Amino acid sequence: MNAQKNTAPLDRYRTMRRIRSFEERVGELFLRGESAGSMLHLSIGEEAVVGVTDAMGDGDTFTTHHRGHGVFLGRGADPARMMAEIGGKADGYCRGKGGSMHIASHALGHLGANAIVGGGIPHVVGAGLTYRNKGTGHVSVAFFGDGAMQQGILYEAMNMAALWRLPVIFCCLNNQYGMGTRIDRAVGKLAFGERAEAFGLQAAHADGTDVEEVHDTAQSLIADARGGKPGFLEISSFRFYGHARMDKSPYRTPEEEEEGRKRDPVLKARERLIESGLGSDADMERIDTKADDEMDAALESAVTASPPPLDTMFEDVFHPDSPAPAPQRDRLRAILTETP
Amino acid sequence: MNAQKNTAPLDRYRTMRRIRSFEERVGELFLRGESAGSMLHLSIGEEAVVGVTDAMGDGDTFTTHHRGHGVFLGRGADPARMMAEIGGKADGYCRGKGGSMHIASHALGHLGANAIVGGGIPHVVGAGLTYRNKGTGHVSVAFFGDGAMQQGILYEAMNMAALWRLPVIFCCLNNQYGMGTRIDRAVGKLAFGERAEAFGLQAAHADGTDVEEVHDTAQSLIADARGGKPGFLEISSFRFYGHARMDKSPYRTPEEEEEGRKRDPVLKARERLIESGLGSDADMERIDTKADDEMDAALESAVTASPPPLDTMFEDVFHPDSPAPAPQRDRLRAILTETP
Amino acid sequence: MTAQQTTYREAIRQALLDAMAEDDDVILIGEEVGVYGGAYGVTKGLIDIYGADRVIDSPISEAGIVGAAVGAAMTGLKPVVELMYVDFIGLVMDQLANQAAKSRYMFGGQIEVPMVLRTQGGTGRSAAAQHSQSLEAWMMHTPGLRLCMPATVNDGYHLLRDALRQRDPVCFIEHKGLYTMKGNLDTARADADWGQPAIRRTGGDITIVTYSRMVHEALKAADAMAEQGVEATVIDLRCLNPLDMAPILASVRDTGRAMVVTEAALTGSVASEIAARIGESCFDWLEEPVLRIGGEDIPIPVSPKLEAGSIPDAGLIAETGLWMMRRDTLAWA
Amino acid sequence: MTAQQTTYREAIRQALLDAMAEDDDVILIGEEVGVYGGAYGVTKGLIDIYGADRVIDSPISEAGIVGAAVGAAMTGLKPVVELMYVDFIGLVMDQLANQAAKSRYMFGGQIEVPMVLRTQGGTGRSAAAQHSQSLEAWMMHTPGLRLCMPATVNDGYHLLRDALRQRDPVCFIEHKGLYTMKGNLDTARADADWGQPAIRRTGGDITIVTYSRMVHEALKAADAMAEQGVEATVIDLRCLNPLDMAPILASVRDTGRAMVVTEAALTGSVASEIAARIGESCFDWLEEPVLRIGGEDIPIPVSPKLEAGSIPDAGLIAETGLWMMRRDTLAWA
Ligand SMILES: Cc1ncc(C[n+]2csc(CCOP(=O)(O)OP(=O)(O)O)c2C)c(N)n1
Ligand SMILES: Cc1ncc(C[n+]2csc(CCOP(=O)(O)OP(=O)(O)O)c2C)c(N)n1
Ligand SMILES: [Mg+2]
Ligand SMILES: [Mg+2]
Repeated sequence: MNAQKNTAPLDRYRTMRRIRSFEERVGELFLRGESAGSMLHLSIGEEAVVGVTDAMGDGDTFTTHHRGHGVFLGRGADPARMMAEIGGKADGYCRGKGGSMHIASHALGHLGANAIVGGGIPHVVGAGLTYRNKGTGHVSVAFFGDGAMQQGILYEAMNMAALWRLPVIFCCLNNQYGMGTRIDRAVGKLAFGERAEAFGLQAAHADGTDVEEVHDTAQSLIADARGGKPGFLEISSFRFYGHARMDKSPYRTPEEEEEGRKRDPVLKARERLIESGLGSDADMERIDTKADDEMDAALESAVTASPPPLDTMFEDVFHPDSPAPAPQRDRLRAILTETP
Repeated sequence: MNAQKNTAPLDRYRTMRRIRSFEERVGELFLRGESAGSMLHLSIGEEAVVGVTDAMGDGDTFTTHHRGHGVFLGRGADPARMMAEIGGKADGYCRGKGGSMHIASHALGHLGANAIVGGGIPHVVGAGLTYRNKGTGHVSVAFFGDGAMQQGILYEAMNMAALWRLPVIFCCLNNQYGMGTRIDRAVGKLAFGERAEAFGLQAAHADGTDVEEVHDTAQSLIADARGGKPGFLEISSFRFYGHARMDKSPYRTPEEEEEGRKRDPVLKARERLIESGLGSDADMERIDTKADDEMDAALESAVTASPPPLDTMFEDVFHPDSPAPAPQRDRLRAILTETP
Repeated sequence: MTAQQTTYREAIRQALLDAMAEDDDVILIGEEVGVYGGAYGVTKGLIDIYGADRVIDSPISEAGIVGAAVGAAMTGLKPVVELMYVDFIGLVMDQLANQAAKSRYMFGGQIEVPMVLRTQGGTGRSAAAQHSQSLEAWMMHTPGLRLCMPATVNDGYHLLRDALRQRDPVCFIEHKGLYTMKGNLDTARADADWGQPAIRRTGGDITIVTYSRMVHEALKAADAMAEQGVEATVIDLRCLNPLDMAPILASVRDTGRAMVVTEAALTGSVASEIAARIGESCFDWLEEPVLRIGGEDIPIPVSPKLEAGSIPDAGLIAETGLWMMRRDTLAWA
Repeated sequence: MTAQQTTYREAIRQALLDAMAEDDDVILIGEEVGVYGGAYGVTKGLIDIYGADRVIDSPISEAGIVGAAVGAAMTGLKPVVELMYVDFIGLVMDQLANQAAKSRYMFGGQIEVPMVLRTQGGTGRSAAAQHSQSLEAWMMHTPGLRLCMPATVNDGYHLLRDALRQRDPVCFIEHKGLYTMKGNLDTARADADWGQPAIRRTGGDITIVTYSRMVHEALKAADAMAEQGVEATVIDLRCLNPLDMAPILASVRDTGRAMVVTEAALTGSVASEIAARIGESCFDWLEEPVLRIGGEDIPIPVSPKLEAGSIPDAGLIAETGLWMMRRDTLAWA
């Protein structure tokens, strides 16, 4: 639909630019002492994932790793509620209980970000079983980093997806690093696609600086997955900044960083759009400014939002129909006051 | 050395025939009610693994899965002590604490049989680190079934072995079944060697009816592994009997079983030896009878052996220099008698 | 049919049958649950009735399977995943404790994981250290995870039906030594409400609190003690977590004596938790210390003699109980 | 150098340095232990001294790494494997509990697994439900596995040196909230012998038993109580399992009052185990019930306010302790 009007590439640029702007403000939130903790993993440099999220449809679901802000925005998240969650506020997507690493939205098909490397991967296999059994035609996508390629559970999941022909995509966002370890120091043979193929998946690779290539590749893989042919997509990019907000990446050289940051998917998309006449310089400026304004507002609203009331900590452990766990003070009070 | 005298194939036949005979008596031990439990997994049909054990050298180590009697005999185990362990007797390799699924021998390099599918696989990676760091020139071999190919830890281990160029071999004894599940119902794409290659290992396949093919393949892989080029070897065979001693395999047809049992590595080796003139009919009879006699004696000695004294249960939890866990009765006695 | 004599295995199977008939979203997944019918035969024949899409034979990929069940539960199915032995739980604790148990909480109540992990544990088959454990304490220490362990035929049915009605993850642990036990199944009547312990025997002298197979040892011990004139109440925890302690505390306040029995290695066990709770809440009513009886703090040895010797039995329970009444002196003290 | 002021982090690092200098077989393996120097900086610089063959940066393969450490230990190395967060223990419980802890036993004493699993846990950094847990209870419930948790700078050094002298697997859990804490390190003198608790403060009115970071909250609470005229003994478990209970029992028999404090979710915690033991062995000496104070039975929320509110602190400990002395009425009772 978007493709017919040919505004899709512009829309994708807009989303990528919003992600960039959002992540920069997450960093600011931290510097202002307003984030819940310091475990903030920015997806700057990996915005071309929008090529995948844009190829997904209504009702499709996904899980992400700890660096999943961009994916979630790509699937339509409200940046203000995201920022509030990252700040541990009551208005956040998870009522201030999950934070950056555990953001989710049932309504938007986000089955959960995960702070366990590889932890969310098998969930899409289960979602695939649901879609197969109910015949819904949906697909479920697991987003994870190159580090998760060394977690065994990935291969268990791949085998099951292939064996049962499930509508599932495994999407590896390969940013060359797992914390301070460059991929060649973690992997015996750099051939992730081969691994996936050996497990019976359809494998593809896309250049993470080229959102349109990502989109085309994802679209075809997702279509096949809906037909019962699960796929694996590796997107190569470069992690622009440290592992988490505080990490200054002393384990890599400034030259490597400078070189890596030239692989900027946002800038490249912008240039391409202008070149191809899909947007003027002024159009792009407008998009950029609007994105920045939107994210400034999200940041400010998160800062001023309220933290959750203390006793909400006992909610959401079990279904609300069952009693919540008793606060410790209640137990001690009962012991103390019942003693004759 | 053996190869020069050319008695090696005859030796290998002898070992295979001893394994066959041993396993038959394990079945008998159970029927006579003298085994510790019923979790007895016979390796009948998989005796060609002797091609691997014979290619290993002094000081090399290995781990096995639950169907590892044959491997252990191939590495020189005393069948009487094995049978005693399977009977849960004090004279067994593990003092009657481990049984069939946890047999081991420090002296013979057997780092342990494992009742967790895939559980022993990563241990060879650690052994490989030891040999690398100490420069011993040894190799460590993990033996496991086709079922373990679906355990994620295998791929974590393969990646580490390839990454660190460790002297390690992963040996998959593919007998077509994991319990009642034929391999094609458990595996999305039947291409185990491809998986291993994708992880950076040197992969090979050998026909499990042909011990000499197994031996040649293993010898070359092991030599490369000693040089820091870890390998994967798949040996195809057929599980002649049920999963454990009591399983009558209702999930497969008599025809499939009959067909499968034609793939008899022991019979094939015997015929080949006679054909090639390496042994006469009479030679082979002598070997067979000797094997049966040896295993009859092992069986009888296990039956008459003593069970471990009750209080040995507290030994071997910790190193003998530290206090053993206190028996419960001692604790209760202390509570009861100290009360004023 | 409401009441009938049947086995523990059959009762559990019946619960699966009935739940699957009522609700198409209930699926089974696990190693050998389909064609083979389950390592202990609990799911026998279900694949013929409900087909391979609902009774799913899985590869030997425990972590992956439990993870798949989590995802299926999140998206609208009601999976029952079978872990062949609770001893394999170490392979899935991340998916169980970090994923299934915490999802509702971490995601602020948006996403629920209504799944049941069925497994079995315990000794009695000389299955050695990796196939004989009782590891429920790990699950009890996991907020957000429900835990129940049926001891009777009727509970085999009702606790599983109840577990399948929860919108939370439930760990349901059977005992390998009970599958062939016969008893009465009344599908219309549970032994107690979900979350409530069941009082299996009433006596005014001492309260024995236990669960799973040890309920039967405790009942045997209570009979033996009765011959000596000591009457014990035997309480079966059933739902170990969350658990309504009120009936237990009431009984101990009445008898003034409590013993907590588990088959698991004693240190860090469920028995320790229950003993600590009783100690806190019944202090002024206690005539004797709350005693714990459990498995020895050792791995389970394969030798049948050693295995049996490492686990509590009716003899030890009765002996200890009688001592607590000071009706007898401890044979071994 | 024997005595010096340093941090908990530095003390642990020093233990690794010294052990590696003494014994070439000691190796480190784990995610980011080499070039990065450890997620919490404990292994900083060690790779430059001992090289990449002894300080091994691993892939993100927790189960595989722990399994590799088991095999290395079996064949003659002395591996120290770092698990970045104890929250990831669910990925390795099979290798830890079924393999490392049981090998000596299953194999009848032939094969030993002298390895140390170093990890860290606890709250305080708003790291949410999967990076803030205190899961030591799972390890305590594992026969064959030694468990220790240093609370002080000196113990950071000595407990790790001692752990590396064991011929058994040891789980060594640090606390993320203590790394920057300063204190005295005397490399020549441990706070107590291996396997023994340490008495951190002596008082005749009440015994507070705890470990890891909560030792410091208990000490603060003891000071606050002292202002009200109540003198507490504070005992630091140090080696949680196996553990010599004698000093603890002696203290409780002396004071007649005991409180056990843990940061972990209370149900099924180490506090429950210790409380149950005290209840059994000190019954006739107790003036008050043995009270347990722990984390709430919930996953850890990310909001700093909720996180802090879910964990015991000096205020709650003192308040409860004072009530036990009936010197004060409970503000919240
Ligand atoms: C199971 C597990 N192991 C280790 C960690 C610590 N950790 C968090 S992110 C990370 C690196 C992950 O790398 P990658 O998968 O490539 O994702 P990226 O951070 O590059 O996006 C590590 C080691 C974790 N959170 N979970
Ligand atoms: C982790 C684990 N999962 C399941 C089992 C139960 N089990 C024991 S053997 C077996 C089949 C193993 O098949 P395979 O690896 O092919 O070995 P085989 O028995 O064919 O030799 C299963 C499922 C187990 N022991 N451990
Ligand atoms: Mg990465
Ligand atoms: Mg097999």
